[in-house]
Amino acid sequence: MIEPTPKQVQEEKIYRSWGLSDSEYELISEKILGRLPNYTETGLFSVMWSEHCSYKNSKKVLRKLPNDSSRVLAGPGEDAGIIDIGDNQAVVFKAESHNHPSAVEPYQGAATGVGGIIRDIFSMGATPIALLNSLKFGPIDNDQTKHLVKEVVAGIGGYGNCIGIPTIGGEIAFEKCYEKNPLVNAMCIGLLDNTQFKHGQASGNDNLIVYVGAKTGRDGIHGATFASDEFSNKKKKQRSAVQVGNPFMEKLLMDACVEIIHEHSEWILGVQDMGAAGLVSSTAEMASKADSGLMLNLDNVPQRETNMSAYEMMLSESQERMVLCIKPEFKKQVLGFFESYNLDAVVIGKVTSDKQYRIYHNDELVVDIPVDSLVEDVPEYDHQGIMPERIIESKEQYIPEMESFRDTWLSVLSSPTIASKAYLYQTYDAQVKSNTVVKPGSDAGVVRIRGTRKAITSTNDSNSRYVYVDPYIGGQITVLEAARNIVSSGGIPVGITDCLNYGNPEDPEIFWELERSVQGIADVCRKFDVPVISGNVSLYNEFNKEAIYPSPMIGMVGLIENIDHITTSCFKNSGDLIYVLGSTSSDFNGSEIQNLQLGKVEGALNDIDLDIEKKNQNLILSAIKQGLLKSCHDLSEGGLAVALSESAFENKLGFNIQTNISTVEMFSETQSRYLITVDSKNKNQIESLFGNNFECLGFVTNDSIFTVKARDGELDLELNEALNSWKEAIPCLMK
Amino acid sequence: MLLAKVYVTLKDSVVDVQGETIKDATHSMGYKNVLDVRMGKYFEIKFDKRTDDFENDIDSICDDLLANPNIESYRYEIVEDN
Amino acid sequence: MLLAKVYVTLKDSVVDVQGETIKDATHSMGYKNVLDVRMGKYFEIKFDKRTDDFENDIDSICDDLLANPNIESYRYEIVEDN
Amino acid sequence: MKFAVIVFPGSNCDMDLYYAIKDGVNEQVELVSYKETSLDGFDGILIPGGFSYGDYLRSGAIASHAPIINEVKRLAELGKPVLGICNGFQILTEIGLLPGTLTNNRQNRFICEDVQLIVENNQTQFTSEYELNEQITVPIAHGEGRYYCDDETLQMLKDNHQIVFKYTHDVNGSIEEIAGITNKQKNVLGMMPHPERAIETILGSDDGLKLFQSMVKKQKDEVQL
Ligand SMILES: Nc1ncnc2c1ncn2[C@@H]1O[C@H](COP(=O)(O)OP(=O)(O)O)[C@@H](O)[C@H]1O
Ligand SMILES: [Mg+2]
Repeated sequence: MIEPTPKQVQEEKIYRSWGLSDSEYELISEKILGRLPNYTETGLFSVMWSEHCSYKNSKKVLRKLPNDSSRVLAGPGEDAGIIDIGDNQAVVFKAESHNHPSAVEPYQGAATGVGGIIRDIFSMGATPIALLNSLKFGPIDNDQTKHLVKEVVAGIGGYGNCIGIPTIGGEIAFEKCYEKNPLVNAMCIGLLDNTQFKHGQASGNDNLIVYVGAKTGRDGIHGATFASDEFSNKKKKQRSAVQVGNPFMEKLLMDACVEIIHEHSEWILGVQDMGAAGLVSSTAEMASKADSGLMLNLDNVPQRETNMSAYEMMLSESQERMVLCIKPEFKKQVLGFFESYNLDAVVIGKVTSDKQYRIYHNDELVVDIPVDSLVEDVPEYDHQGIMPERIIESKEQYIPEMESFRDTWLSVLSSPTIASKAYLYQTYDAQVKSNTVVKPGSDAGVVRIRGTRKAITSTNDSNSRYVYVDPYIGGQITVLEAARNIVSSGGIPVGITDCLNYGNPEDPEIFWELERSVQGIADVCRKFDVPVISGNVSLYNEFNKEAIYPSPMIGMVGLIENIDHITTSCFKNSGDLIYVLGSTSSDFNGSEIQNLQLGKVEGALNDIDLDIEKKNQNLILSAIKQGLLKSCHDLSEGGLAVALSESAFENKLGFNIQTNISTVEMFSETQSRYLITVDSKNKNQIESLFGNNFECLGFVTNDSIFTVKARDGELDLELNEALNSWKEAIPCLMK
Repeated sequence: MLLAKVYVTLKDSVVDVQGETIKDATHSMGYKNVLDVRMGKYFEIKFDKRTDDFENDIDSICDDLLANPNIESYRYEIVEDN
Repeated sequence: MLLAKVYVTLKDSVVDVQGETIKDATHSMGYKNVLDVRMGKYFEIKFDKRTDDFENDIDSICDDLLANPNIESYRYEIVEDN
Repeated sequence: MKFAVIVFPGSNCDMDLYYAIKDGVNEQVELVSYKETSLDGFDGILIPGGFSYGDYLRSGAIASHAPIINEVKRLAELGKPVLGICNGFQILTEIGLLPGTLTNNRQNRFICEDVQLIVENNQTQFTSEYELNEQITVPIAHGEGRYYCDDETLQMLKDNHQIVFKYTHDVNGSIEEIAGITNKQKNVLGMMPHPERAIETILGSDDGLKLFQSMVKKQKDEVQL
């Protein structure tokens, strides 16, 4: 192929198909370069200035999020954020979305999503200790969705299991709006044993740039180069740009990178993974952060395919590749080190002092632009939001119809959002490394830190129904729900990573959703002093102009100071007293039962009293620290009915309760509530701690029966019948 | 009875992570003249009898089930098998 | 250059879990005339040149690496490939 | 007693085993690379779980050509204890130290869960601390754990009491619910469940501990003789 000339790029407006607007192109050619960029340069600008790399549409909104606290060692800007957990240890975590790749090729899309987020963690020198994921699909009522679910789950497991990092938690939801646009968000947590970490920087004149890992192919290049034949005959096309993950190679890469950063820190100045926009994004960012320039020679890049152009090599998203900046005197040692791991490592360039980004290919200078133009000069867009018409500001609550208390109870349990996801998450190795104390199935996953009394707890949460009906309060709830899960397991929330999944931000209504929900998230984070230290934005999640629900996903990490505090959601012994902390009112807008009965969610949400929320979190933590709680489960979707059932299932214990709450209110989703059990001998102690904001419901039984006397109705339900509805729903749909 | 022999292979442009690992293994076993290994799948499907749209049926089975059209291509032969 | 095409199949006596799953899937897709599906592996190995003991080498690669003699058998063809 | 944990590229339960020995039974343990050719000085060989070489081609297949394998075979022939867990079991069948094969689970997917095992034979150096028919809780985490062998082999396993652990129910389609077997001499044990993940109650179970205690006891008894 003969590359178009700079003139052709301009005249035929080739840049448009790569996502650059006319005004952006003009800015580049007239203001930044003072000449027309050539084909390759235009390609570099187009990816570096994409939303994915530059956040040009969301930066302003992201600034709302607080990113500092006394524990933060590094916030957004690095591959991942870092939180101090004491004793010279820190945790590093980040979440990443892989929605579009997973829609196109579900297995590999999900697998490479996991692979990518793991690289972000070990590139900081941290040892990955846990994975989580948040998945959203359409309802499982057709073969296509079944296939998507099966392949995405297999891809996540395939990668995580093979590389040997336990998957300790996550969430899976089903909603019509995700049918053609599934969400696949993955999160990784790493442990830094020494708070000395490696910045992703390329500094110091003449220091060397080393490429490590898999060879470069034409993977993931969706530019104009072969776009035409790509979409013409989908099934029979002979070329494919799909990235394929190689967890085996990543395991070698991970072990090698962690070891070299720990043992030979004097050899290296910076480490960065090659993620989206591969070589260009990793190297340009490394140089820009260090205020340096860079010279690369593409002829040295290990290549899997023949005749690759500079454009293709720079933009390739081949997986399992890293870039290091090293001191020249250690070149031999570094290359030898990676060779002992059977990994390709070659010098592909060096750091320069003039802040230019220069690329040579076939002995020709093919790119010569200021480094900062790629990273710093991206225009920022300020969109104006408009409140969508569907938003009903009335806080009047939907009141469920209930013919049969029992049937409603069972149908809520078997609703896919509520039903057990074990059939799916059981395909993830949750225990490898032998540190997992709480596996998927409780409120939050927990891994202990070997050699200490500490443990880390984490959860992924998003309830896009709430965000859809009321972005601001919905945003608040997303953070609060995550925090309740952390607190229930015995942890103090210490930090957040997020994936902000929305539709097209150029649509003012969608921008409004984005702005309002992030405001809600930010306000809660400030109030609770929980910083957002990393994250990811995924916009344009639409199919045929139908956007997904606004879906911010919160990945929260908590610190458990003493493993004795680890608490799980399941009932432990018959005779234990059951309490609900927090009061219940009619909160049905956006709820599971509203969705079940109306087939949709609507109506504004009641305001949340953040002081009560905070107070209840503190009460739970203090009860846990005093050793008073046998179990603790936050109340979320499906309300008290679901929480009671879930707590009963694991150990097959029944319960006998009597309450002032009405039968419909058993399904109300009032915030800030917890279901706890307590040894009866601690009755007085817990009640005096809780003050007046609780109800003692009854006790745990060993007769496998759910007995409920509500204000206006009763229930006697066999545990096994309830268990079946809850446990078999997903396997049944997947058949 | 009919037997369809289906060969599913990765498209050339797709990295074959298994093939590469196998190639490395052959080298460490001493077979240095191995230049490349590609790994695919091979299916033998027995059919009762020829249907009206037989080749079409096989194409659909391949497209929807045996091969992942995003990264793989396939070919097949049909032989009588009695 | 030489190309060896290697076919590895499960012995008849061994249950083919994946084959059965695929057979069930073809039935639920409506292809009721599928009697049996067996899944095997297919390799394309490129060699630099013919060595003295060429067929012997390929046999060893198959016996020692590509096939598990407990449950699988193999066959191959060699073609010139230039 | 001094144990070697063999580390292949892609092994990922090596540290779990390391800690099971070091902290679980307080014995000496070293990680030994697949590239080594000597295991002199070790009293027991442990082959960990994971995905050696990504489990590409077939689980255990590529690892069976690693330099260390000859030495593993040599020590096994000398009667030293060799324990392979999960991928380790798959490797032991691939190198012919144990009969049979591990193939895809009946469900055709990976399964991670706690399972119940029955100790079928407590007269081995790996199980002497268990009661006969004792029921223990040990996690599994595998996609290819369905044990298969031909009828003749099965009969031989039974006649020689080589079946050491069985699942209490059909977990993955294994013949006769087999979860772990030894060789004829009973110094090589392969099992799919992970005893090294069950050595502390905080992790859910410590039922795996007795397996390592049995190995240590056997060696101490021998030293005393
Ligand atoms: N994709 C997944 N991966 C791992 N674990 C999951 C996944 N989806 C759900 N789970 C687990 O199932 C349990 C219930 O999930 P969920 O109902 O979302 O919890 P909650 O409402 O408390 O946030 C949790 O322990 C969660 O970690
Ligand atoms: Mg919860």
